[in-house]
Amino acid sequence: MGKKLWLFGLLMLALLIFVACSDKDSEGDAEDTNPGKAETGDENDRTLTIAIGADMVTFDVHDHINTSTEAIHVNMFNYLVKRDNETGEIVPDLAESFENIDDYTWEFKLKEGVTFHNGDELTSADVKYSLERVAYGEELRDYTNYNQIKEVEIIDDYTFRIITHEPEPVLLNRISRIASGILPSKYIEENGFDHFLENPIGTGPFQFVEWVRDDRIVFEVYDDYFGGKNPDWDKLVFRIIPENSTRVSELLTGGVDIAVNVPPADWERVENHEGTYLAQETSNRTLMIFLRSTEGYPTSDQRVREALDLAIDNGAIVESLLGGAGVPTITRVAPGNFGFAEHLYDTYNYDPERAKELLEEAGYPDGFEMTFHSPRGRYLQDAEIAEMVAGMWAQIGVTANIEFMEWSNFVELRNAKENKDAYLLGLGNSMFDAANALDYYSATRFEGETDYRNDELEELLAAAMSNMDPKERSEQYVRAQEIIAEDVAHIVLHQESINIGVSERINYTPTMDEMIYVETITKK
Amino acid sequence: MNYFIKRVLEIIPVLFIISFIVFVLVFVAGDPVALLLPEDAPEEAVETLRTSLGLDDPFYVQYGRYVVNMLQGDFGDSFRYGQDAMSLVLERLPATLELAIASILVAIMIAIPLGIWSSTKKNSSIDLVATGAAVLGKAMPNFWLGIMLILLFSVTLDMLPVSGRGSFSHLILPAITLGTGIAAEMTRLIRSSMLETLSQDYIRTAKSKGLRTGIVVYKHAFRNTLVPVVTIIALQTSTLIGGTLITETVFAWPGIGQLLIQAVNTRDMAIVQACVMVIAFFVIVMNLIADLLYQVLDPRIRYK
Amino acid sequence: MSQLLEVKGLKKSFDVTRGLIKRKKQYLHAVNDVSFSVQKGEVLGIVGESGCGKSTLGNLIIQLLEPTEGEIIFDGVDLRKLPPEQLRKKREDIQMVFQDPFSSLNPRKRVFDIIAEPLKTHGSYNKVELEHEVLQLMDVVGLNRSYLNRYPHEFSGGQRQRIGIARAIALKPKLIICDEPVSALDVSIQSQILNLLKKLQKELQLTYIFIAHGLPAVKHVSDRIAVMYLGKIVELTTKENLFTNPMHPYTEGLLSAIPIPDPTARKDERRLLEGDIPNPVNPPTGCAFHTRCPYKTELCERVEPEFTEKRDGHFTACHHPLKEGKGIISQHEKY
Amino acid sequence: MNDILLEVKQLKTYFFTEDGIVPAVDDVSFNIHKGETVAIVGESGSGKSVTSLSIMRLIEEPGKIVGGEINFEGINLNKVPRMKMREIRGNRIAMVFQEPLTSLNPVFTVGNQLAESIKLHQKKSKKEAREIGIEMLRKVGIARPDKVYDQYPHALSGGMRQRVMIAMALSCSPKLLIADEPTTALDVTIQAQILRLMRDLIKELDTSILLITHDLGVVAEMADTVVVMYGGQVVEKADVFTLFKEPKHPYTKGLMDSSPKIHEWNEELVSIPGTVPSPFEFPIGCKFADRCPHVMNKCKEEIPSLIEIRKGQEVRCWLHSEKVVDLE
Amino acid sequence: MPDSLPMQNNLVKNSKWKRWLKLLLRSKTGTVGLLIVLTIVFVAIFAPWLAPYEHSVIDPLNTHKPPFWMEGGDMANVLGTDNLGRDILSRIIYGSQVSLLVGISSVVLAGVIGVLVGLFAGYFGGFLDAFFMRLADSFLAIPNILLALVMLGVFGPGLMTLILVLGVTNWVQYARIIRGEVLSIKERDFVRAAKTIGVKNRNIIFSHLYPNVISSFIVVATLSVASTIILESSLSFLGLGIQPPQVSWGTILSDGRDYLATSWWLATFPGLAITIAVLGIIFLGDWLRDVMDPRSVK
Repeated sequence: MGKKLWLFGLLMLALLIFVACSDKDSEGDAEDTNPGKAETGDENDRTLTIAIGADMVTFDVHDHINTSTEAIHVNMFNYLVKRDNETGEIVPDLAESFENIDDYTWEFKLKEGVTFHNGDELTSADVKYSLERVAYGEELRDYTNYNQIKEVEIIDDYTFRIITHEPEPVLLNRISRIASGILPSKYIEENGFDHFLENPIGTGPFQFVEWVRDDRIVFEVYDDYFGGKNPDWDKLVFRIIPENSTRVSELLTGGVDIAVNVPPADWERVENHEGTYLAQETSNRTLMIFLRSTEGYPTSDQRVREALDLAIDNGAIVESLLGGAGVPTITRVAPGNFGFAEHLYDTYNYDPERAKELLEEAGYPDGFEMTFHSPRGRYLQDAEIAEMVAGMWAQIGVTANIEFMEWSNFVELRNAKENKDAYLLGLGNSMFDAANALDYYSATRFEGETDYRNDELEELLAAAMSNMDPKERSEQYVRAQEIIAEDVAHIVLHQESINIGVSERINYTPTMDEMIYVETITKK
Repeated sequence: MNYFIKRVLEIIPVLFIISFIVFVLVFVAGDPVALLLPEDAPEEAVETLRTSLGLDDPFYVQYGRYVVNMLQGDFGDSFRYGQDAMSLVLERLPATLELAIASILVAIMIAIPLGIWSSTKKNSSIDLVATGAAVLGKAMPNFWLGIMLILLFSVTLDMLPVSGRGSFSHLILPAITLGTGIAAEMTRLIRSSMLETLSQDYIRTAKSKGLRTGIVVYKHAFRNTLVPVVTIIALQTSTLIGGTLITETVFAWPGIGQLLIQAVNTRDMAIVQACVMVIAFFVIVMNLIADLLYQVLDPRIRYK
Repeated sequence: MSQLLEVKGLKKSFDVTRGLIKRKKQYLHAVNDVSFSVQKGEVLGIVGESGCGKSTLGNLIIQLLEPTEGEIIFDGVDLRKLPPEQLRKKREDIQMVFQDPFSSLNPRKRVFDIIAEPLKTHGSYNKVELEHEVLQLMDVVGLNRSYLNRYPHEFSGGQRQRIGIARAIALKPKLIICDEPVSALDVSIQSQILNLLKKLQKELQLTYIFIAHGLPAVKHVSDRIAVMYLGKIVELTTKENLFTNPMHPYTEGLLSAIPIPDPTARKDERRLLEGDIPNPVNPPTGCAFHTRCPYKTELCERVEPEFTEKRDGHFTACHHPLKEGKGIISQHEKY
Repeated sequence: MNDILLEVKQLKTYFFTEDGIVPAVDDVSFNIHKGETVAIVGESGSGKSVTSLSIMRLIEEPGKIVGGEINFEGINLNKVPRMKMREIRGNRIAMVFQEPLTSLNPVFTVGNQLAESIKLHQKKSKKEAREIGIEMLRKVGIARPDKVYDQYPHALSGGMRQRVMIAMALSCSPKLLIADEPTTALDVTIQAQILRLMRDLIKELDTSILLITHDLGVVAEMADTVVVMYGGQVVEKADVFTLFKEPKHPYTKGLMDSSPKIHEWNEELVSIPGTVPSPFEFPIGCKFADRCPHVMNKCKEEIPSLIEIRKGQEVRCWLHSEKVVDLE
Repeated sequence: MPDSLPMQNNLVKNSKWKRWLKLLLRSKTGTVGLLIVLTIVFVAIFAPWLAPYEHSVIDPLNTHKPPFWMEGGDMANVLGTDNLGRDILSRIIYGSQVSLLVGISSVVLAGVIGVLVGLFAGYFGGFLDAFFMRLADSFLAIPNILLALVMLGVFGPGLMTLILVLGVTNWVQYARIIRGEVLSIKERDFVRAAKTIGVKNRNIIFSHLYPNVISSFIVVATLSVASTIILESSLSFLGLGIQPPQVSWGTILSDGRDYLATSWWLATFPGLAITIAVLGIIFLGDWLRDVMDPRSVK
């Protein structure tokens, strides 16, 4: 029997080794790129490892709406134009120059000598293919952000025009964000899109090596990058580590150089740890409480909404739950966005006494009971914030029954328009334009869900939508934000922070758009 | 042989029932479309997508289509990845298997000596400590243990890598995390099974022959205990795979567990279906193997 | 005496087919063409070694098993043809005493519940009547009345068997099948139970089918004895005949194998049966006993002997029945 | 006498249960001479099996031998180190158990189990052990022993298994064979075969037997000397002829009367009233007092001692001790 | 008759309760287990009176306060406070309610289904049996955490859903155990005796089989209360367990896991509570198994 038992053990062991080995084969040279300890070894020294929380979704740049996926894509694809994170201006990237010809037409000139990772040169045909694919592809997830484009007209290899259906003031914003990456049309036509998905190529500073799903995405530097070969990094590895504490532990032990989404609990640890520091930046994401203005809900009364807003001490939330990282605000449009209203930013209304008065005026001297939906684990400290808000409302006599929801159920609830008095939601704005942000206050979009309506606002928004005069358009948006603030259409809590743990051996400053531009990451 | 064929045939209705259960769940789960599109997608876009995915058809049509496709090993494309669900699942299977097998080995290495040891010293302080340790192993939630192990062995002691899959050292912590819980159950079962075996007449016979205690315990008793132990290991497959869900998340282990959790969170039902079917199939096959091993290990069954 | 039970050509086979390829149906003929009858007030003993089918026979008669073939005519009715509900009612007339006093009593029930169950099932008694009946039954089988509310585990084997007997006689059945009622008991207790069973049989004019694996227990209570071997009755006659003039060589072997509690009677020349009982799935051809029979001829290997009445009231299935006086008790010792 | 092989002197084996101490064997003494067959008779709970296990030192928790001597070939088994005891077990003293099915390990072949003690005690190689093993199987009357050698116990019939057990026990030519109810689980025709086999073999091998049984028939067939036990004590001890001719203890008599007399016609069986009490409920005095037809007041108060009433017959009963006193 | 060890029939004179008490005191672990379980039940029932604070009251100025023996801690919050300034002791005390409720109700639900299925399938056999056993095999092949995960993902987490889901996923083990027992018990002579008496099937099932299988159920059920508590915490880890403001040990533990390195007390005390509870329940269950095993006590 001894023999049989040993045999059994050996078989199990053999199976283990087999499984382990068979998999290593498929990993190819992943073994080499395995960071292990990032500080050790010459080769590792030129490898940058970044820990992210969720896997990339796809290499189909047009078929995802995922910020963290785009944060990876920006390193291997390029947009025609990009937003300068310092100034907020739109500057050329693949394009050499651009020009607004009329309300409907923009003309672009491409840089010459830009090559894809397979050596093909970038031409207008690639741009036409890329933009029209998403502008016409109803099944693509980014379709609604690009179907404003009517056509891409090729003038010559390096010149083309983008023609829109309507006057489109934010066209440049549109094509400097998710789904704006330019794809290699020839490569795709020759090999098919599925082949592209498996072996994607772009024009970016890094080229694709492999993607082990839920584990890692590996890139290597592209020598012929039109912006010059990256001087610091030969290899770029994104590792997927969903559990917060694990990600932080990896950072602390040197397993990764950068860990995104460090929870507030670990900020001090990362900051104080020898060899790491915490890099913070305000994001373009604002946390809000959507209130229901539908007839019959207490929150349909502006005074109630205002009371609820006044009851919340945004400063306390930011201080105690976010460790001071985050900016209390009254408007959703953040600095760096087109249409930013400075007087509504970095401030908040807090006056519980007045709130009680308002409630009494509105006919709720003893408060009322309401339902408050909140996602959990979606935004920084979302559940905690919801609980604290409910606690603050309790101070003015409003009982908010919080119902936490798992994300997909929460989305479902909203889609079915079964949301009750209030829900918590954080919204980003990849366009960096007030149009995108204020769209949430238009009456038709959220009929049955929030039912907020202000006719003056409707007109303003409609006018701004196709106003090609930037100055006037900006004023329109500032006015719109004032109306919204007076109405307390929604309660705006604060602008979230981006919290990234970084190894001391590198310099990195996160950017507001939550993209991870490896070009901005340098060795110390 | 006859028995084997019978057991194999039994798998068919079981897989069928499982597919039905999963399909009903998915059907009830409703519409993934909302999650597929941006939050501000217009109504028509939602409708178009819904129709193109065949989600407008009545239940029996959808089920029929599902069964026909399933028989061809096709669970549809993942909404999230836009790729064939089954191949995505199979891609992860090796990672999960590696973790599962390593965990079983860890569990065996802990449980067999501990179980035997405590059974031969019944009610002694050793037994008490071993039983206590086993219960403790079961009482600790997996994720908690995993995080603690990382903090201790990786962060504080800097001995082992924190997470990910790769070298052998990457495997150690997750295998211990997952193996401990299973070892706990196994220890208890081996102990009670050993106790029962040790009270059998043939043990007395063996002792009456003047054999050393070691031979009596390890040859005569343990060999008989092996039969239930194999069954336990097989039955634990299910728990084990369940445990990988948690362990894989904690250790960023790129296996089925992570894929599945993501899929559930994003209502990526093709993946969920494929995952459940693959896992169920695996569990069933393990049980089948255990059944066959049973026959090898226990001649009584052969002579029945 | 009138006939109470007649069993005609009763057969029971179990499917024990194995193997996938070359699938040959294999049956274990546990009871193979058995016929006999039992008169009212009679005790019929059935003996045989393990695997001879005696317990199966008992279970067939009481309808715990479904026969493959044959008739069981009880009280003029073929039990096999009764619809389920009528059969259930009929059950009050046939009862059973089981072998294992530990497993035959529900451990979660009190003595009262156990003995009262048949009464509750087939009669309508109020609480007082029921208790009265049960207490009387306890008296009859010699159980102390104070045990009424105790649980089976508080009793010894002998006392448990008394409870089982009380349950069996509660409905005053016409026939009781005793399935090895004493083989699990200590020697000194065996005789108590045998005496009790005998006493009850006389007092209540009961009819027994008494199944046992050894002749000693059967001898004491039976009027007639049937000897079974490999699913068949090989000899059936009165007790006196069997012990003085057995006809079947198997009976002779059975008798002589019994150790006699008298050291002076040690006889090394005793004829012992050789070999084991053959596998019942593949019984030998011809006379099933021929593999162990000291008298076997070529005929025995080929032809199965018929079960016929060889002398007055003495049935046997043997080509070469023994001469008179081969028993262990000589004729003149009789009474 | 010099040819005493085993001397059990005032053996006491108690079980220390949580409900109290159970004196399962209480002051038991007897001798076994070379070549002699001694039978211990008694019902369940009489302590006969515990006696045999005590001799083998196989008493397990919570049981413990608390007193007495077991002298085997001049060695006190109660005192020898465990190592030494293991050398005696299976080699000088062997044992056959009641249930041949459960007493054989189901997952090893007959040969494996048979060879085990041959290899251990006779220091034989695997191949030699196989030859000896097969020879032993032939000796116990197994046809085609080389085939049976490689079979698993479950493939064998009950009688065959018991033959294997006997072969195993006798494989090292022990001086003493302890047979604990060796035929109880067998059919009567097989029992007769096994008893005859044992008788033939011990004659051949010059082995003594300690036979544990409840069946007086078996005793009468096999034993030279009989020890009757009740409630952990020896109540009567005599040579087999004396005992069956003139049983003195009321329990011995009761036992004989209640056994069915297969070879004579008698309708009424005399039975011992009552049941064997639980170990905690034995009377203070004579353990049989509650069931004894001749019980006297004295019986309930004081335990009688085992007294030799005539040469070779000892009884533990007040009836007879009185007589002895009277005689003197 | 074999000479069985002379230890049976030794408890004749004790009443049932005395017997149990005696058996309990005899086992140290059993006593400890029962005491732990009784304490937890007591705490759960009287939580509102025992807890120093309401479990959901937040105090932004008093967060991450360590337990009293550490620097910065005091007796106002004996076990410290969490990231929202809630009193950990109070949360654990209240958490016992939900944890026990989930554990016990889901086991009872699963038990009712499982026992009924086991009894009927085992007793009647045939198609009914084949069907339920294939169904059971199917459920067994899906790890229960997986099934729970998918079901909770579909139906949305919540206390009632959780109980229902765990009930539905766990019935199988009871059904199989009960069926197994029924298969062996129905061959026992007392059931055959009931048949020969002519007792109706329904009565055989409920008055003969049920009382004899229920003890195995109780043993397994006890142990699965423990595993349910752990399962609930695992589901909380995945975000699908009990949702706040309801509080269970699992949610406290899983919420506190981000703070294991900084404010260790957030996750350690609920972890300890789970460990102790599970320990107690397993000890109790083991003891129940020992005393309810018909072989151990006659």
